[in-house]
Amino acid sequence: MKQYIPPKYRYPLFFIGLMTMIITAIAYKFVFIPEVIIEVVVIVGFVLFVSSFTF
Amino acid sequence: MKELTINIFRMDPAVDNAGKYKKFNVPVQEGMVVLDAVRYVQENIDPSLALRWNCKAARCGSCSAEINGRPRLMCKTRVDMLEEEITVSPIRAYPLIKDLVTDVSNNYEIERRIPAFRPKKGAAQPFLINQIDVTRSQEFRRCIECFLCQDVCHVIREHNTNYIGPRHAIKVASLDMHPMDGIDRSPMLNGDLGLGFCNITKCCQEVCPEGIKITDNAIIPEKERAVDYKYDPILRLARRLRRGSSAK
Amino acid sequence: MAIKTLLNSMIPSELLEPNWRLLSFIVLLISGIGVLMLYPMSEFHGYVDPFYAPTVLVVPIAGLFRLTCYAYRKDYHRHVFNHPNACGINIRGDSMTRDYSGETKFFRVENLHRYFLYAGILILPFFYYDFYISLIYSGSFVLRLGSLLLLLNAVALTLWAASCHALRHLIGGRTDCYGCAFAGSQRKSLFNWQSILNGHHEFFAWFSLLTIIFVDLYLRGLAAGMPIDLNLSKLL
Amino acid sequence: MKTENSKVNGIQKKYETVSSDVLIIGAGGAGLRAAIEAFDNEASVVVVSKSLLGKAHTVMAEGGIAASVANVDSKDNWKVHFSDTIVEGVYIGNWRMAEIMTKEAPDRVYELERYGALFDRTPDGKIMQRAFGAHTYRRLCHVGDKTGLELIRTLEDQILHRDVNVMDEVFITKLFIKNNSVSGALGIRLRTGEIILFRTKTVILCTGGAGRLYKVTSNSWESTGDGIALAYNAGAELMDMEMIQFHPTGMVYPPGVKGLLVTEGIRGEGGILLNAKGERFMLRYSPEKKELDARDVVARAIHSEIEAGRGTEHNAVYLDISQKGAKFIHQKLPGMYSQFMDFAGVDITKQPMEVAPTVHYQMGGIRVDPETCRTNIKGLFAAGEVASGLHGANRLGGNSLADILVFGKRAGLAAAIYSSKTALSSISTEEISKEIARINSFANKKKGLNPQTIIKVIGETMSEKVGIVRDGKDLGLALTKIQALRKKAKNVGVSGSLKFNPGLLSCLEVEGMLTTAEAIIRSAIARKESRGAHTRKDFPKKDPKFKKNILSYKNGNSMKLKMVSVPSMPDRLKQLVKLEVY
Repeated sequence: MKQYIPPKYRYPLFFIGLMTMIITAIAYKFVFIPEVIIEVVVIVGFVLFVSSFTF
Repeated sequence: MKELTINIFRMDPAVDNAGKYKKFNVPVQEGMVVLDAVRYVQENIDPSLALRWNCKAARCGSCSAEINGRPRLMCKTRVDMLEEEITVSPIRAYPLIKDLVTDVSNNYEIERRIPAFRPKKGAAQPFLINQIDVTRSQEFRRCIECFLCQDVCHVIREHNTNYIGPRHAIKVASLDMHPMDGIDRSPMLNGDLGLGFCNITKCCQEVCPEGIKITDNAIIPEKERAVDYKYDPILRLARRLRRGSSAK
Repeated sequence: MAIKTLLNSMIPSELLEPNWRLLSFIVLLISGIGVLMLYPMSEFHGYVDPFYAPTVLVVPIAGLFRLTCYAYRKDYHRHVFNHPNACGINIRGDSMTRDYSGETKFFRVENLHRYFLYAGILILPFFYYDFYISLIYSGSFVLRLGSLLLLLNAVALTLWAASCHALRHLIGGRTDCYGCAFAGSQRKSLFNWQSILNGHHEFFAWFSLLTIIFVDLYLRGLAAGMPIDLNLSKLL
Repeated sequence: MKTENSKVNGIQKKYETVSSDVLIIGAGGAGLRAAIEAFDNEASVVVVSKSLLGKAHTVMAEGGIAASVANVDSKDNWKVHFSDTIVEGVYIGNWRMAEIMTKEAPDRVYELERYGALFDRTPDGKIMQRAFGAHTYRRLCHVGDKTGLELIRTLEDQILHRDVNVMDEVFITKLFIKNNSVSGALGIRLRTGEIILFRTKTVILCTGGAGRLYKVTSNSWESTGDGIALAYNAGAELMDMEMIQFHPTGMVYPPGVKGLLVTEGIRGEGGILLNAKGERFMLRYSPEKKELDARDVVARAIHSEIEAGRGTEHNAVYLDISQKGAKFIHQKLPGMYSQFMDFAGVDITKQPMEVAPTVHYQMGGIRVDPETCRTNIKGLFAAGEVASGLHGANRLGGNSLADILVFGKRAGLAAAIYSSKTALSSISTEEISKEIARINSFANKKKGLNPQTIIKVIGETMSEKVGIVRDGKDLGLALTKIQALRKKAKNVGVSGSLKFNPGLLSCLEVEGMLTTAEAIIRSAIARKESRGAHTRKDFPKKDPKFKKNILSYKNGNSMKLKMVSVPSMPDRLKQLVKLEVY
């Protein structure tokens, strides 16, 4: 498959994607954040995570 | 006439301290491959340009080079697939002889160390072999020894280990998977021949001009065979028990 | 002194190098597990979260199955350790000055992949069981979108496990002469068939990771009250 | 190995000396097989080759090894194979060579299998055989379409596990002859530019053919006829040099791959030939066998169509297999599909291919003794494409691989035996110095003539005037042209040192190419008939007067020709072969 993302950015995307979701989750436990924002941020994180795939 | 620009690596280690890229302009023909361009330079502009090529049909594996930073066969790389400016370097994993030619002779030394085919004891001759048993080994016998996989392999290129490299790993696999072969080379491959240094990053498989699945079909199966005799505790125990009972 | 040599032969330089990729990866793993613990969510309206099938305690086993998988090995040796990051000669991030031990020292544990495969195969039926449970949880048969997603996840995991290189070796990778073996041609066709799956192992590996995280998020979304479930039985 | 000095133009020049019983020039199938045999018979062996070990032109062989092992067609035996070989060689082939080859080929195939080659199999586990043009039965033992590669790899493996001194990328410039026997050779190691003197009791020439004399050829870079020129200059006799096989189907477009082989398998699987008007012209030339007639017939038919103006814009005809459907093509001809896709961007499952004849093989070469491959010079042997006699006027597909294995082995054995009975002879330092001076004279020449300009003209002359259909007048013109080039070739030279200098190598090759070309043209002029691969427009018929072999040899500074009659077959063999008709 043609790779559109330069290889050196794959891991950073993978990391940022998953970490975004995790940090949001942790933050939600301790700080009040509107649910809509949580949802949007998690979706963004998920998309970043998927975009790092190599297959 | 349309022209292309090609940068060719020039260096004679006996004379120069460092190599440099020399720029040439070459008229473009339809369907031109990089080898055509380099040969044009060699034949018409500078006959002393050192270059290896034989068949020009991707069958002999002589014209290996790094084209725009990627190991490829010059005779199989069409110029219209590349960007306007082409850069050709020798395969740098090997000591440079001159310009685009490197010394690949240590590959023959490695092949001397791999035990040759020896028929199983008691195999009737001529051999009777099922067609289903030849296909696996035959895949590796397509290898044209262009050594692009050796060149791209970071273990060979950047690290000093005893690993023999993908080309020779598939040589071992092609002998091991020969249905009439009587030697198991996987302990040797995993030991002295350094297969453990391969971390299956699959660059060899990506650059193979013959499309041989080097990692999936040769290296990983050989690694699994090494697991059988070395890392699998249950199999080791089973072997010890069997040996113990047969000793009685 | 002896201990030092022993450690030297066991601990690869890859783990000792100052490498932000490795450190961040460890942080990611730990915090990931932490979050799963922080928000336990074993069941919602008959849906069992795939991370908890059958129990969250198997997550480390599944994790090790993934970490020793040949497909992920390629990816973390490339993208975490940069050995090499890419095949291109100029962009690979590997160099002669870096020490390297490949899969010789600590990483020999990767050779235990087949045991994690055995464990993984034992866990697989639970995913199908959870799919079944989700169908009948209301007392009668109801097909909802979530059930389909659970099934998708189970199938993805099955394909990933079925295309495994260690399984390929067990099926027939170790056999050189099928003509000499019992039921040779049948076993060879099984091997060929598995080899086709095996060709897509990397895809299945990543796709199954994607589905398991997606289904987990989806179920958490449901639990948080997002209106994203559909009763497909009613539509039909 | 030791280093000696010689004085060249007052300057001390160093050279290495390598001594051996047997020196094998060429590391193709014949050379490697000879090396194995000579080594196993207790000779010390040195193999030199112009390119890297394992890259020889043998790797290009696709079809298979013709051997009557009768695994598929049980009626097959050496007698049928013998008859096919003699008839297809139009009765000027050497009967004894054909007998030896057909009898021993099965053993060589099984031996190759014991060495580790892995052939395709029949359903009952024996070696698979495929049909090929003009073979009565299915006879070609094969490994997909990579038989030559498997053969080379297998022999290479055997060589590497024996104590054989392989010196690759060494070009031999001269053979030293003393009292009509071999005393050594001088070569240059391309990698370093060092000069090497080989002291040896015997030399086996396995240098292959001379396809690169032509502009359009399926041959590798190495096939420049070096061995033929070496032997000729040493005083050996050449035979049947006019017999050049044209393969009917070579690629035409794009220009970079012009001449590249399109396998006979395409026609075997049902491909049809069409001219630019879309007419299936083989129906006119060969109503019975159509596209699957012998190579010379199909090649001539394509040639006539193009000559008559019914060719395509690239002077070719169409070969179409698209009617067979994509699935069939992907399964049976994957190599050809990717060859056309990669190089020409032509999808052969949808479009026709453009093809035209291409130079493929040289039947003629050094005249050898059938039993031992010995030439008329003591200690000089030849095997493989560089030798002549076996194929007569036309070669059967698959016989070339059988040839190199059978006669490679015989040459190796004979050389080992001969060398055990002889001692190394000395080589005069004067001769060595003269040759070293000659090599050096080409290098570091700022105003030298680029050798490629001459090679280009040789290619054009040979392709245009000594092609498939020849004509007395054209051949005369070609000879004049070659002789003129010979004068011009004295000025060739390149800049740069001796070290890996392809230009220098071309300088060294040019003279040999001219010699080989001259032998081809002179023999073609002398054969005033059309027989097998040799077709004369002015003598379109076969002529009993010319049931002869044409020898060419060096006499002083000029080339002499001699007609000798074909050795007559003993009665036991005569009855196997149908009578020749005129």
